[in-house]
Amino acid sequence: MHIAEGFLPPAHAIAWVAASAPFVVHGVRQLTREVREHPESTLLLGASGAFMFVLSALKLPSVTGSCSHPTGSGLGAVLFRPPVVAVLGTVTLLFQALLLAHGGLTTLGANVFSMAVVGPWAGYGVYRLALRCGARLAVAVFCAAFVADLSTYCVTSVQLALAFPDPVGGFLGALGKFGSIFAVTQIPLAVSEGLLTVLVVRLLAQSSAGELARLGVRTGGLRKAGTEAETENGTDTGAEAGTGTGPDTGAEAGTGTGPETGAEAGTETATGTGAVAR
Amino acid sequence: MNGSSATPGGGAAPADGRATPGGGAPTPLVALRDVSFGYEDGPRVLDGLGFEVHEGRALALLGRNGSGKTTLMRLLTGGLRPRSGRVELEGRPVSYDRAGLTRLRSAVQLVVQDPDDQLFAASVAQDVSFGPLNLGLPEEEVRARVDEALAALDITGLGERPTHLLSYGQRKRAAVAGAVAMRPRVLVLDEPTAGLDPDGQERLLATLEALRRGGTTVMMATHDVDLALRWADDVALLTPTGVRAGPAGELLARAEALREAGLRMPWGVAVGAVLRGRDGGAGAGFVPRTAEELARWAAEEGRA
Amino acid sequence: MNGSSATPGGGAAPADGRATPGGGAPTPLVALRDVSFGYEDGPRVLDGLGFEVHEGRALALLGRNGSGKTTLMRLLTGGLRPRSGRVELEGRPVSYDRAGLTRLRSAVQLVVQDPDDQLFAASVAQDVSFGPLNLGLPEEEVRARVDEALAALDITGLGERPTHLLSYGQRKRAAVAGAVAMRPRVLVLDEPTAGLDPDGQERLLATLEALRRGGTTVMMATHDVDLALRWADDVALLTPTGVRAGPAGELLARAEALREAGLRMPWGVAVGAVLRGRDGGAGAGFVPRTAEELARWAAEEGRA
Amino acid sequence: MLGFGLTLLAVALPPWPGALLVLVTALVVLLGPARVPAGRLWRAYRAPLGFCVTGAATLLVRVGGPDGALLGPAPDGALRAGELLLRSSAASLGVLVFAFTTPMSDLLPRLVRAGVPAAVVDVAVVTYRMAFLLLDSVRQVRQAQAARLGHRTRSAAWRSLGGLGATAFVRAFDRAGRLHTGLAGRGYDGTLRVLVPPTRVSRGFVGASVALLTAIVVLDAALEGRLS
Ligand SMILES: Nc1ncnc2c1ncn2[C@@H]1O[C@H](COP(=O)(O)OP(=O)(O)OP(=O)(O)O)[C@@H](O)[C@H]1O
Ligand SMILES: Nc1ncnc2c1ncn2[C@@H]1O[C@H](COP(=O)(O)OP(=O)(O)OP(=O)(O)O)[C@@H](O)[C@H]1O
Ligand SMILES: [Mg+2]
Ligand SMILES: [Mg+2]
Repeated sequence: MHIAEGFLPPAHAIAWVAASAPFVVHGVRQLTREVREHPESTLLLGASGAFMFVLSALKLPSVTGSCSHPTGSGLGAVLFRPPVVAVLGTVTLLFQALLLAHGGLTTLGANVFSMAVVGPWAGYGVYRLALRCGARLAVAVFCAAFVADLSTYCVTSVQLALAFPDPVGGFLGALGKFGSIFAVTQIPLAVSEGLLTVLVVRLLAQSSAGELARLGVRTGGLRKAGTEAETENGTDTGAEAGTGTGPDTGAEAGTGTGPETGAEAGTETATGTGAVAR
Repeated sequence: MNGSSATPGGGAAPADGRATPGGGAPTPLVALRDVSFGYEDGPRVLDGLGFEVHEGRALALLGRNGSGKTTLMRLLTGGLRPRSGRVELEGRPVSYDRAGLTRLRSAVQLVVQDPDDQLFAASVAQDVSFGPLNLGLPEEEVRARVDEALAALDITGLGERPTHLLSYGQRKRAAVAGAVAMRPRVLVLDEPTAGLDPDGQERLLATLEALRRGGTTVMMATHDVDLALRWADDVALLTPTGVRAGPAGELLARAEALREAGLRMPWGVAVGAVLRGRDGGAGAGFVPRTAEELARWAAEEGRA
Repeated sequence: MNGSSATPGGGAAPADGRATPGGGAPTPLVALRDVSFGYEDGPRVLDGLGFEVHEGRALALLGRNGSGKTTLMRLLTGGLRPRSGRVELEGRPVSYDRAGLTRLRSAVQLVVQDPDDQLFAASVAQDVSFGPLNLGLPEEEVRARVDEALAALDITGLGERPTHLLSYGQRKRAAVAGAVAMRPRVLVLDEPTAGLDPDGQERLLATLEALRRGGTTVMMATHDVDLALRWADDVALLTPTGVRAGPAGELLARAEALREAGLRMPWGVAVGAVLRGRDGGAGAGFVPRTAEELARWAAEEGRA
Repeated sequence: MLGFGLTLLAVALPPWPGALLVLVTALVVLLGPARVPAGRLWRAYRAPLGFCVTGAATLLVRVGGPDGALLGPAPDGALRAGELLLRSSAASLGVLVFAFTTPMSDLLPRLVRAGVPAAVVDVAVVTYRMAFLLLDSVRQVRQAQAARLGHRTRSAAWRSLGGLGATAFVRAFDRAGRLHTGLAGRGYDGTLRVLVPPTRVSRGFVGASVALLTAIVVLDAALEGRLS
């Protein structure tokens, strides 16, 4: 859920634009460099953006309420790295504002800050941390999505509380109000998004291990998916004339991952998600 | 008995008077009754449409691009809900609650045109198991159904292969297997032969024939009039004014019906007419279904 | 002159001896010479293949799913680079640097099968302008070419429409316009009629005919033997052992060639044989291209 | 242009009566000259309005207070909430004016002139086109899943959704590869140059927009003077 158009006073709107600008500019630099070095990656980056857009349009089951969409920023950060996600997320938010009137133009800065900056960075940080601590890929991915989703909404609450402090309780009072209305109801949603992300990554580990490896997500070893040299810009296919992203079996990974890549992280909530027969 | 009833607008209710075991008008397996449908913020696609699928009859659905074939199939299989009118399964109206949809969907299965829209699991066997698992069947039964469906489509060896590494023809078969594993009474296929080479088309038709012998009623949408004439017992022509249905040989020979539906004349019909006209008797009534059949027949005639 | 040369493996070098202005063997517009290609970590798809496209001849490429039709077309248009052998444009080998590729691509244009793989821009006119802009043409010239291409495809009214609101047939036309705007000497189309209804196919064929009259050489891959017989001057059959090329009427009448390429017999051929056999003279030599043509012919014969 | 103006005015002017004027103007423009069907407008407007209402509702209550109760009605809450609701719903409608009247195809290539790096605009163009393709695929896959009873039980629904997300990823990257093939022949080298249609913004339209916006400002000032 994004802050709607016209919701923030002008001063706040401008302040949030200023706050997210450095991150977006950093992302734009990275992206421009990436495109200059690998001209083909324009299409892949576009595809990544479209993927994030579509991901955030999926309807989550089981959560009541009209706005039960995942943010997709956790998975995006894991796959494409936060700087790139800052740009892709901004593009996504712009489209959502212009095409669907979700969010808005004057509130774009605030929404970018919560969804394309804080969410991805928090999620990505947790993801690296979890991996470094030896967590399984599934656990790390769950944490990334969960944290990214939740932090996005926490930031949104803070933004609203700053704009509309409680007449009596002040900022903290308002934070409590907005927090309970938005962030707290988001906890089940964040859990759902975490679960969904695990399911998606697990399926991808079986079907597109090659692509994931190229994006720097190691599906092979169950533990400690390498701290291997961060190639930073995830989207690099050694695309030579035409072969593009042809099916690349990346055979090293697929078989090792096998059936139980995990999802024990969520078995208590989603009964039987692990029952996918082979 | 005709494959599908005529619509109010369509006219033409042919009667080929096939006797049914019980006598009288048989209940269609699935039917649309006076169904109207339009997509959100679009015009009506179907308007007051009547349509019937009868047990055991191979039915081909023909019509222009955008005439609503896919939409009609979605309505038949519960993927879309009519704005007005109703869908009947064995004479009983379908309700759109969970139980009703489950009843409809375990009886009528749709294979969409692009196999990639249907294959989403990581391996073929996993994908095929999706439907039976959703039926709540025990694991053993699921396994049995998967094996059966893979065998029926002749792709037993592909079970463990990732779906996106398969060729187009193989993906097409895997998609059909996913529907077959639900053991539907009616299998509905949207342009199943599009993109397949002649060999592949031949093999798919043979598979459908085997399924029909096994008791499944098969219906398909196609743009290929020659294929429709060859394969179908009945055809239904979808036009802006409604649907026009009848036995394939009869309806596909009517020039004005073909024109209305924007179709070409099938070769078999033209050849049949030539043979009839020319020797007034020797070839009369012979409508070849394939060029090969015609060549064989000519060779035999020549010898005789 | 034949449409394409035989491969070392393929045999059969038909000669219909069309006289060329200059006399002697004419230089093909584009040709593959002893080309081999295989995708990364895949087996060889094409092996030592020779293939020629001659100016002004409509050429149909036929073959099984996976036989390498698309691969061949991408080699011809510079989308893929042969592992060995070379591609020649007007007798001169193509180099794979920027200048060489530009030379090839301004002469030979590919329209891929799925229009969605070719349309990237938000509106039709923008998409069509992409190619001419890449040629480095001045803006006015680009604008003129866009208008011309839209007019050639009969979609002038769609220029400003968002791509994603077009029907399949319209997107197909927009994709062809994108190639036509490059004013290629050879237009290469990958299964252009797949998914179009008979009307749409008819319209597209008429458009291609108009382009041919305007001097563009057209080549297409298709699975439809009847279409190939009807439309093409020459056909090339792609088989595992190589390519076999010749005049359409001749090659598509050879049962063993068809079998090898996994093709059906075209209706026209079967009918032609029947007519020849039956009245030994009256119908001899008449090979109808469509069922309608046959019906018309029969009607005239009957009257005569 | 007009949409931007309306949005800005909605935010900048005092909510009463400025935002109300904007709201009415936007509605008239949308349903009148822009000929947007009311049903479609409502469907698009519903979501932001929901957010506005929920957000504004929180202003109705206060936390803590002199009487020791944890929650209580906020003083001026109704007024503040009403103002906020008015302002943000008017601004949202202003964006909708923009959304319904400006094709993205006009907007995106022009961003380059506005100083956005070309690489980013190229990526946005591809994202835009592919988002539609991907949304369509996802819709098709969902329906195919539903046909095989993919939404019958909760575990089935999760299984379906996981498959959907994974398919979207695979499809997106497959599309990118195939688009590369499709564009290669037309000289694709990493930049997506397209010809921007000549600006067809008529002077009359700009004039009318400016006049309308000025009228709102003036009217607002006048009304404010009268009301206070
Ligand atoms: N999801 C959708 N939203 C809006 N309109 C749609 C949608 N799907 C189809 N339509 C429209 O409904 C009409 C019927 O489409 P449908 O796909 O049923 O035709 P069809 O007969 O299957 O065509 P084809 O031969 O091209 O497959 C068309 O005008 C189409 O534009
Ligand atoms: N990008 C790719 N990467 C690896 N292998 C490929 C790729 N594209 C095609 N192939 C393989 O190359 C062979 C030839 O494929 P191609 O697409 O050229 O056949 P085709 O004749 O066009 O088939 P169809 O009639 O199905 O279009 C096939 O075996 C196919 O599996
Ligand atoms: Mg259809
Ligand atoms: Mg092909």
